[in-house]
This record gives sequence, structure tokens and C-alpha cells, in this order.
Amino acid sequence: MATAASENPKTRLRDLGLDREDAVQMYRDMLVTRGIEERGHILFRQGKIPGSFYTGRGNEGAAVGVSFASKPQDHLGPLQRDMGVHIQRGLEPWRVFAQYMGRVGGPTKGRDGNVHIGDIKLGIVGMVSHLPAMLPVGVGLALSYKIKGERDRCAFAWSGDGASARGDFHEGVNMAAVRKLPVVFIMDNNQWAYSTPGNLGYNTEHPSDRAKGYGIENVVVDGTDALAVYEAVAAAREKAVNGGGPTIVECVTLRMEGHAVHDDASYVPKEDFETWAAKDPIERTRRFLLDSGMTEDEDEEIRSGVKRFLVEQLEKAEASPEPDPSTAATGVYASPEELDTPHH
Amino acid sequence: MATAASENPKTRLRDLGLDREDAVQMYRDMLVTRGIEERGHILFRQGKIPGSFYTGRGNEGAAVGVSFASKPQDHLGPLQRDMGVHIQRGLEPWRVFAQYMGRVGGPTKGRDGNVHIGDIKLGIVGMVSHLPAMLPVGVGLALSYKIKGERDRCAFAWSGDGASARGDFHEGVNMAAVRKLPVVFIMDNNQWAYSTPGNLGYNTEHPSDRAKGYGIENVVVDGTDALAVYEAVAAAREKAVNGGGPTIVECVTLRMEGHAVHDDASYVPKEDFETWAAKDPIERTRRFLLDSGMTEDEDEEIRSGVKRFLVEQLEKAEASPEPDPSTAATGVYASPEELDTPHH
Amino acid sequence: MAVMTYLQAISEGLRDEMRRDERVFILGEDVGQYGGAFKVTAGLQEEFGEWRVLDTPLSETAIVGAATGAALGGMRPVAEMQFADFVSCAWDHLTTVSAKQYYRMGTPIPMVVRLPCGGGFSGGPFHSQMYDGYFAHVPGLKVVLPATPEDAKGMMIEAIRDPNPVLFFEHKNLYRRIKGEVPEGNYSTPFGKARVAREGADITIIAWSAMVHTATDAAEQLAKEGIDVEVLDMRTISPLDFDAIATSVTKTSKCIVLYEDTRTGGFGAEISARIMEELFETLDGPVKRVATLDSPIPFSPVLEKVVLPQVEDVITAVRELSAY
Amino acid sequence: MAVMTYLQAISEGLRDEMRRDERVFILGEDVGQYGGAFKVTAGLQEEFGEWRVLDTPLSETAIVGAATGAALGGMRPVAEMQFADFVSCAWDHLTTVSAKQYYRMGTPIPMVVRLPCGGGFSGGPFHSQMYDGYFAHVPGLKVVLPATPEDAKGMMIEAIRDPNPVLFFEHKNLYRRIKGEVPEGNYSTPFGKARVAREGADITIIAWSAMVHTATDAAEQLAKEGIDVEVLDMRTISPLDFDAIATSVTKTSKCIVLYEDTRTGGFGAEISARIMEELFETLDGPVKRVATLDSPIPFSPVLEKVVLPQVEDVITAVRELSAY
Ligand SMILES: Cc1ncc(C[n+]2csc(CCOP(=O)(O)OP(=O)(O)O)c2C)c(N)n1
Ligand SMILES: Cc1ncc(C[n+]2csc(CCOP(=O)(O)OP(=O)(O)O)c2C)c(N)n1
Ligand SMILES: [Mg+2]
Ligand SMILES: [Mg+2]
Repeated sequence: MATAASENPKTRLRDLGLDREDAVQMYRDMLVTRGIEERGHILFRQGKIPGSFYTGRGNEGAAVGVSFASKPQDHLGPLQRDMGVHIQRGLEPWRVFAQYMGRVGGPTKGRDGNVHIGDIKLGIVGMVSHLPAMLPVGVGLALSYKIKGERDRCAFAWSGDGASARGDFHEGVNMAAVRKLPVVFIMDNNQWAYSTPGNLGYNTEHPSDRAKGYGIENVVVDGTDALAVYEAVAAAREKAVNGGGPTIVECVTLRMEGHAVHDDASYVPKEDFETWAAKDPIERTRRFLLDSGMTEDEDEEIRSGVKRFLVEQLEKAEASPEPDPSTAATGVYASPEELDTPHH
Repeated sequence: MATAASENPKTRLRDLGLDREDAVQMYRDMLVTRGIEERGHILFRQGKIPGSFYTGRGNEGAAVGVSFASKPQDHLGPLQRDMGVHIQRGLEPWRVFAQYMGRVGGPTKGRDGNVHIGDIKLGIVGMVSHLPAMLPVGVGLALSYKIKGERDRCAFAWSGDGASARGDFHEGVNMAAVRKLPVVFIMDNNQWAYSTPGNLGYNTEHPSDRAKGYGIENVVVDGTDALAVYEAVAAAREKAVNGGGPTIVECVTLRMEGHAVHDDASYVPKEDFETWAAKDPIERTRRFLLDSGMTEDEDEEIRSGVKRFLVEQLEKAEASPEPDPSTAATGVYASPEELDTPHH
Repeated sequence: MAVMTYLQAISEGLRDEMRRDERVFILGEDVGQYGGAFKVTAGLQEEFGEWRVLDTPLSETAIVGAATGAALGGMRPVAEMQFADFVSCAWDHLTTVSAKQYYRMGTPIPMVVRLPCGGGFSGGPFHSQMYDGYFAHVPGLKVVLPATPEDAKGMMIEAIRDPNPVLFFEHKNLYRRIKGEVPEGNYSTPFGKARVAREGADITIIAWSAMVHTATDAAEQLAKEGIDVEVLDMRTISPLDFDAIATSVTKTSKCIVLYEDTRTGGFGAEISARIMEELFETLDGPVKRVATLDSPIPFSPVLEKVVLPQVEDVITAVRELSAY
Repeated sequence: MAVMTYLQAISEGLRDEMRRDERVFILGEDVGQYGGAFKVTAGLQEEFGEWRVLDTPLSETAIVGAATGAALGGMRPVAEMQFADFVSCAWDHLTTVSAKQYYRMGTPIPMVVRLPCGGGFSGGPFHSQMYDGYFAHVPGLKVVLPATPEDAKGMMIEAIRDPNPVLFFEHKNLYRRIKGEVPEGNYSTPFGKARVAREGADITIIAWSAMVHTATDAAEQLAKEGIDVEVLDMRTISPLDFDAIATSVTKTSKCIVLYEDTRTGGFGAEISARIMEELFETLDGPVKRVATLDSPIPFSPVLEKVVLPQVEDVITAVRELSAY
């Protein structure tokens, strides 16, 4: 796996072109991300979330790290473990809670649920269930930049370790490789696809080794290290926008909960949970910040700030109304005016 | 590219475990194959073939070579350039002509046309147009052998260089690799996908380099050398039935005619046609046989025998009736008794 | 007879047939050790081993394509889609290869695709769809949709024995909600034979899958108003038992087609058109359709209820038609 | 006005709109230098360059998925399927992503998928299919099928400007066979407005795409027998101009729906069911359907003729209904 160039906190940040504020921002985004999903669990148990409930525990560092490496003009197609992307791009947490509960304040206004979040104003496409169908869509976004001659714009398209077995992955990555499109492929390798372990999904050492079949590079990075993820993705982005073609950046983590709320993940060896719990991305970033000068008090302030923030946000979400039933089957087709609204 | 172990004709055959009769048989099958397609062209111009017309000129050696390496109990899923497979497996040419002309004597009884030929009694599945949809079907056949514990049975599944960009290829090859199924993947690399050159279809040196993304081997072989093809495929088959997993055997040729009869292939550089015409697989085999002791007279006898044979076969095909119109929409569903007919 | 859930009945059908016929095997995502997303195949890998209950990569096309190939190889594959919605990813293989191979090549393709389908629990646009109308439009495929535990088992066994590709729609909302008596042993329920779920004299409701229960619930309430509704459970829509429709509609002369698939272009349209063509003179009013509105299925319970057909919608339609 | 073929009219619509709007681009297999399997895009790569007329790998899913992404990125993609039949390989993307993205996310997806469709020339089971019925069943997609050169150009321009995914069915059997006057310049033909292709008083034939010509041919012959047939060219089936149907059927009180898609579950069933629901009392006889038989489309001309609707089939049906 790629490791960070420097282990000294301060020089490491400097090497990455970041300052401490950036690292604190990442830390905060990770805390917000986890906080949202932890509260989601409670809401689910309270019966306030209909349907099912998915989280990305263990993947907060990777999600935030990737997103931090994107630029405002980029488009991203994150998936079910990537709440951190939405948060880092600026989605207000109350809108996530509202989405969970099917309220009008959610990005899909109650029309879609749980992690199916998109807000084109933040550059986020809005995943469908079918995996990894958003990947070719990301390739199309990259194609649009290329045709328009937009030189510093990049698309980010995700796939899980499991979903990389699907045809969409192949066709999308291949087309991007052939045309050297400005897209970075992120592979969330959390070692499981629902109950299916990696060795029943792919036959290479790393799932991102699929890259070799497309004549492109892959980079395997410890997904619990947000800065390492940032570094790898920033480099891949740089390469992509300079005509070097796509890279697959694989972020290795462990899915720290079941596939969804109903799944106790008893098929995952206990020891694995222990090992990976010790590498918790949030704790890791916290320690990095402490090593680079953050005091325990400052940390406490950040954490309690996030907590307070989420309490407010949740209240705001609960105040968001249920959708108007009479709108249920409206808005199936767009009208021409909507095309002229300034897009992202 | 893999080259034959020995250049001396006799030792080469011996090294391959073949005798001269085998080589003559391959030669004859290639002659029949080309003869069928050449007559097809005439029939088409005579207005006797409805629809379109596809040939595999230049690929006769690869098709026959692969098929020769299969065993009677194997299943094969050849595609649009692989008439040689049908012939080598024992399909009588008159049935091909009847197929072309939509007569009841064709393997599909006029229900399907041109190269969409299958006869399960000969182990041939019967391609659909959608490429390379037969590849996952071949994987399923291999899976059936594996589940039944049939130790010396292998499936052969084809894809073109172009069609390997499709999802079916990815999902099929990946599943076979993960489960180490007894299947050999044949890639007909004729350098073009309709008018699209290789570099717009894949981003690796060889299209079969896609193998690297599945953790399996690929072998690139000169597809104009039937014996080299035979050798590579026989080895891949051996490996596959012994639990070594699938191999992609890429047979490099040039598609020596247009995509189909209406296409003049003006986009293919003239020099390429000249270069590859000099490597004609039939002429190559003929010279090999002459070098290994066949006399010009014997050759003449073989050739004129094939000609006479095809004239008879064509007559037989022309005598085959048009299908009965009243059967047009019958036979859409199988009835239970048909399941009990002894399968291939 | 044992009482069991719809889900248990499907499992039992699978297990029985796998015991009887070693050519039967299951393939799909998470079907093995995990027992499938809905636990329909729970315990089967233990009994039949890793190869007869095969965990595949996340590859719907390869699952269906391999099932077709294995059928050609003499097996009797039962492929699971984790949700019916994901069959869109195998659409090409089912319609291009599985459906047409027998017509073209004369080789039967005995395979089953299991499709946990339907809405009513905030599954959202991608975990709630019915797909029956699409597939019933494809010559060469059979489309079967049991509504009761007894049929669920018998039709699963029939599906496995059928020499054609059979799309077996299991309604998720029936899995644990619907219980019933299920005969012991290895019986099969023939395709193309509708079942009178409730006898009645005034109006026929034609339904299948979960909508049979919606129809009978409505019928019970309407009985109190003196409207005597006959509910026909089609069980399979391809093949379609039009004789049963003719018998019932000839008796009642009024008819509603109730289906959970999207209204426009759903299979209810076909049934209505057939009635038009063949029973026009027996009708005392137009055939009405009650179906899912023409939109994706929304996640919010408030919205979903509007979009999917409810008992009240059926009651309203019956009252209107009754007054015609 | 210039006289041109249906095919030329489509090309001209594409070229005009690409000149007018630089966001419009074409992607597909062999669309560039080669100009497409049917030469609809011939010459366009020369004029607009390699990136605006983009040759893709053989990847229908990536073509449609990339079109969806490019639409989100502000472009106006026009994707070509080499034959409509191959859209089965992109079925998932069209129905899952393109169709539902606006409803779910509020982002319009302005894209066109060109689908050279239909039979009648021994294309066999995989080069002859109509796919209109499947897609007209999907909320969020538009399904348009011009029958004349004038409409082919105007509807292509309209399709490109439409803010939704539009499936543009071009009938291969009209490409070079049908010629007609086509207005100069950049006009567009609105969707959801049927056209009276032939006025008549006795019986309405509802048709679209190539079947419009089959219907008018039949009508000419029937006129000699004194049966005055009105032919309605729907032009688009999603959206559907039901008002036009109501107007015509109210006038004639008898109606045949003629469609080239497979009979059972085809869109003609929907139209018949709608007429049943909304025009029951105006009918003087049952709505009849003339359509492709329920089988794959065979290759042999002898068989294909039986399976696809012919002028004689329409004549027979009109005579029967007329005598009703
Ligand atoms: C095409 C498709 N098939 C099945 C599913 C059901 N499903 C949802 S997530 C999942 C596992 C995905 O594994 P992976 O890609 O590794 O992502 P992870 O959930 O581990 O992040 C499955 C099978 C789906 N969403 N899409
Ligand atoms: C899914 C699909 N899309 C498009 C086509 C149309 N088509 C037929 S052959 C062909 C080119 C295939 O190229 P390749 O795989 O290299 O095979 P070759 O014809 O060169 O042998 C195309 C595009 C098809 N048959 N299937
Ligand atoms: Mg995973
Ligand atoms: Mg090729």
C-alpha cells in the first residue's frame, strides 16, 4: 500500500499542501459523518426511519479524504458507504436526517430514501441502488468536460470491491481508459460485499488490480488514513486532468457494521473487527491532530461542538414536514424551463 | 506471441500429439469452411440469401485449430467468424447453405439466419447477435460440469476483440476465474470491430491482456497458424480441466473482408490486407503439408474433392424446402417431453 | 397439513426438489452461508454443499447467463435476484438468450429466476418494483406469481420442472405476513390455471400476487354493502388462463383488473384488451384498471401509499363500476 | 421544400441541431468515420470532429450511462444503438438511471437514444424487434416514432431539445423507402400530438412508425370496397395523445390498433384498455388489435411474413370489424 511521504505531522501536512485547519476540517467532517449515522441508528430503532438503514462506519476517513481532494467544480458519484463525501461537499446534516425520515427537507424530498442522496449544486449526482451504475455516469461527466475543453475539472466515480464484478464497472472504466478521460475511480474495498468475501468476488490480490486489464494504474491505500487517501486521490486527479487518464484508487477498510441495519455481520470474524477498530479513522485523525499540536481541550470543543450541531440539525429535520401526498406521482418528466436553470 | 515448439513439420506434429491425417483433416475443414463462405457470397449476389451475410475469411485456421483441440463431450460457443468450428465438429455443409437460405434443413429451420448456427448434438450452443452474450453461457456450461463432477469436459467461449469491452465478458470471465471453472476463452482478435480499430476498443497491448484483471493467464497466438492455435488451446484445455482455471487464448488475424457483405472495409489500410493475405491460413497449412510429405497431386485431389463435395451439398441445400408458414409462431415454448430427449 | 408462511413454503419447495433431483442447484448473491437477503435459502448450503448453493460475485448478467448455460448442460438452475429490481441488469440475457434459444435452436432452457418483488414497505424506487408486465411481453418466458403458501410451494416445484425459463415472482410483502396450510410432500401446481380466491356474483376482480389479498380484503368490506365480488387469482400471467376470465366475466359481466405494476403498459392493459376483443358483448360496463400510478415508487410512506394500489382504491373502483 | 428520404431527414435534423447548439454530440459504435451502420451520421464527424461524433467501444451500457452523465454535465447527447435490439444491453441504465433521475433528484436528463428498429427484411430475431412497448411502460422515458421524413427531422430536433430521455425509434424499413417533403430550417415537431394520416368516416386505425404506411396502404384498398378508413399516426406513444384518439373514435365508433411490437403486452393493449375505460359508450364494436404474433421474429421471409402484420391482415380485420 502507498504510505504517506512523511510521518512527522507538520511536515506531512505541508508535503500535502494542507494546513492544520484543513486537517481539523477533515476531522470535523468525519465526526459529523459518524454522528449522523449513529443518530440514524437511534432514529431507526425509534421507528422514525422507514425502510432499511445503511451506514459507512469505518469508511469516514476514506470518504472525507477523497472528497477533500475534489475541487468545487468537480462531480462525484459516491455510494452507500460515503456519507462523508456529502458532508465534506457541504450538505447540511439536517437534510440527511430529513432524507432518512422521508421528509421534504431531504435532498430527494421523500421520493427516495436513506443513502440515495444527491445535490447537483454540490456536485453530487445521486446514487441509484443498482451497483455500480453511477460509474458510467461519472465517465459521461468526464466526457462532457473533455468535449467542452474544461481543463481543471474531474469526475469521481465509485465502486465497491463487490460491485466491481459488474458489467457497468468494466464498460465504464474501459471507455474512460480508451479515451483518457478526466475521471478518478474510487474503490471502497471494505472486504465484504454483503456477506460475500473478496475471494468470491475477484481473483486478484486487490480488487483494484482489475486496472491492469484496462492499461491504467491502481493505487492501494489504507482507507483509515484520510490524509493518505487525500494524497493518493489528489495525485490521481492531477494526472487525470492533465490527460494522463484514469486511476483506480482503492481504499482498504473494513465494513464495521452489518451490510444494513438488519444484518448482524456474524459472518465477519470477530478478530477482524478488533483489528480494524484499532485503526479507527476518526481516532487516527484525532491522534494525528494531537501530535501536531491540537490540545485535548480543543478536541473536546470540536467534539462537543459537533454534538450540539447535530442536535440542532436533528431538530430542524424533525420539523421538516412530510411530503404532500398529492405530489406523489408528479414531477416524473422535466419541463423545458428546468433545463435553463443554472446547473452546477 | 507463442510460437510452435518445433519448426520441422514432422516433429512438430509429433510434439503436438497429432499425425499427418489430423493435419490433413484440419486442412480439409479449412477448405470446406472457406468454400462454404465463398459460395455464400455467390448465393447472396444471386439473391438467394435473405438478410445480410457474414464471413470469417482469414479466421479459418483459428476456428478449426480451436475446435480440433476440443473433445466430443465439450460444448462450444463460436461466433460470427468461426464457421470452421461448426465444420470441424461435423456439421454438414448443406445444412449451412440451407441456414443461409432460410430453409428447413438448416440447424435453425429458417427461424434464425446466417451464422446463428447451433446444434447441441455437436456440442454447439448457437450464438445470438448480442455480443458476447454466449460467453456467460459457456461459463454456465463449465459450471454444470463442475457441479456434476465431470472431470474431462471443457467449455469453449468466444469473444471478439471488440466485444470484449462489454459487460458480459467481464462478468463471465470474472465468475469463471473466481471459481476456476473448466472453460477456455477464445478471443478472435481480427483487429477490427466493424469499423472500429483496436485502440478505440481497449487500452492494453493485446485485448486478451484483460486477463490480468482477473488473475488468469492469456496467450497470444498467430491465428493464421492452425497448429499453433491447436497447441495453445489444447494446453489451456488441459489446464482448465485440471482445476487450473480459465485461460484467454487470443488468436490474432485480420478480418479479410468487410464486417458483412455490404461493407467494403475501405477503412482498413490496403497494406494490411496485403500483409495478411501473405499469411493466409489455408495456404500456410497447405505448405506445411507439402513440407511434411503431401504431394501436389494429393493436394489437388483434396481440393477438388472438397469442391465436388460442396457442389453436392449445395444441391442438397437447394432441395431443402422453405419452412411451412403455419409453423411460424409455434415452438416458442418447450414441452416437458423434450427435456427427456437425450441431450448432447 | 402444516401451516407455514409464504416464505417457508418457497424454501420447502426448493428443498424438496433439490432432494428429489440432484440436477437442481441455486446460484445468486449471498444465497449460501447467509441464506439470501430474505433467508429463503437459509440452511440449504449446509444440506447441499457449496456448489449446489453457490455464492456468486455481484453479477446479475453472469448469474442468468450461467443459469442458461447450466440448463443447456443438463442442470436445473434456480437463480436468485437479490431484489426483483436488479433483474434489469440481466434483462438482456433473459430476453435475448434464455427466452429465444428454444425457438431458434430447439434446445429447452429449464431454468428458474427467483424475483423478490413488490412494494409497501418504503423500499423506494429500486426495491419495490413489479416487473411482471415487462416479462409477460416476452415470448418464450413464463411469468408466475403465487399469492398463497400452498401455491408458492407447488408453483416453485412446477417452475423447476418446467422446460422453459420461468420468472418466479415472490412478493416480499407476503413472505412473513401470509400464512396458510401447505400440503406435505412433493406436489406441483400447474401453470395457466387461475384460482377462484373468492366466489361472487356481481363483479370480477382479476388479480395476482399480493394484489389478490388486496382484492379479497376489499371484497370482504364490499360484502357488507351488499356487493358480491368474485376474486380471480391468475397465479400465472404467462401462460394466461383466459378461459377462467371468460367464465367469471360471463357470470358477473363487470370486471376490474387490479395490478401492482405501473398502470400504463402494465399487464392489466393486456387483460382488458383481451376482454374487449373476446367478451365485448358480455360486458355491462367498461373494464376498469386499478394499478400503480405512472411514476417511480417513492420512498416516503405517505407518498408510497398514494402510488401503490390500496384496498380503498379497489373499493372506490368497485362502487363506481357497480353503479354503472 | 426539399424532397428527401426518411433517413436523410434524420441526418439533417441531427446536423442542423449540432450546428445550432454546440452542446449536442453523438456517441455510439461506428458512428464516426464510418457514419453508422445505416449511414445516418455519415459526414458528421468530418464536420464536427472526433469528440462530437464519438466512436465508442462496443459497450451499450457505457454509451447510455455516459450519455446520462454527459447530460448532467450540461451536454445534449445523442446516443446511437447500432440496432434497436441492442438496447437490451442498456436496459438497466435507461430504466434505472436515466428514467428515474429527475423524479428522484430533480435533475433533468436531456438525452436522446436513437434506435433503428423494426422488421421486414429478414433481419432475424435480433435485428428486427420493436422495443416501444417495453419503454412506454417506464415512467420518465419518452417514446417517439416518426413515420414520415417531415416528422423524422422535426421530431429529432424536438427530441434533442426535450429535457427528458427520449427514445427515438427510426424504422429501418422506412429509411430509404419513404421519401417526402421536408421543410427547410430548424423546426420542431411537438410530442404528444397525433396526426391524421388519412381522414375517414367509418373505422379508425391507430398506428405509429412503419405501421402507419401499412395502414394507409390497407385504407386505399378498402376505399375501393367502400370502407372509409381514418388513419391516426400517433407519432409518440409516451406521451400519448389520447384526445386525438377520442376525437377519431367518437367519430367512427370503431377502431383497430395496429402495432409492430409483439401482440401480447404491446402498447396497443394499453390503447385498447384506455378506449375501454374512456370511450366504452361510443364503441359500436370491440377494439381489435393487429400486431406481431407472440414469437421471436423469424429470419425466413416465408415465416417473417406470417409473424409481422401485413396489409392483408389489416384489411381482413377492418372487414370483420366493419361487418360487426
Ligand atoms: C446490481 C445490484 N445487485 C445487487 C445489489 C444488492 N446489494 C446492495 S449492496 C451489495 C453489496 C455491495 O458490495 P460492495 O460493492 O463491496 O459494496 P459495500 O456494500 O461493501 O460497500 C449488494 C449485493 C445491488 N445494490 N445492485
Ligand atoms: C451488443 C452488441 N452491440 C452491437 C452489435 C453489432 N455488431 C455486430 S459485430 C460488431 C463488431 C464486433 O467486433 P468484434 O467483437 O471484434 O468481432 P468481429 O466482428 O471483429 O469478429 C458489432 C458492433 C452486436 N452484435 N452486439
Ligand atoms: Mg464491499
Ligand atoms: Mg474484431
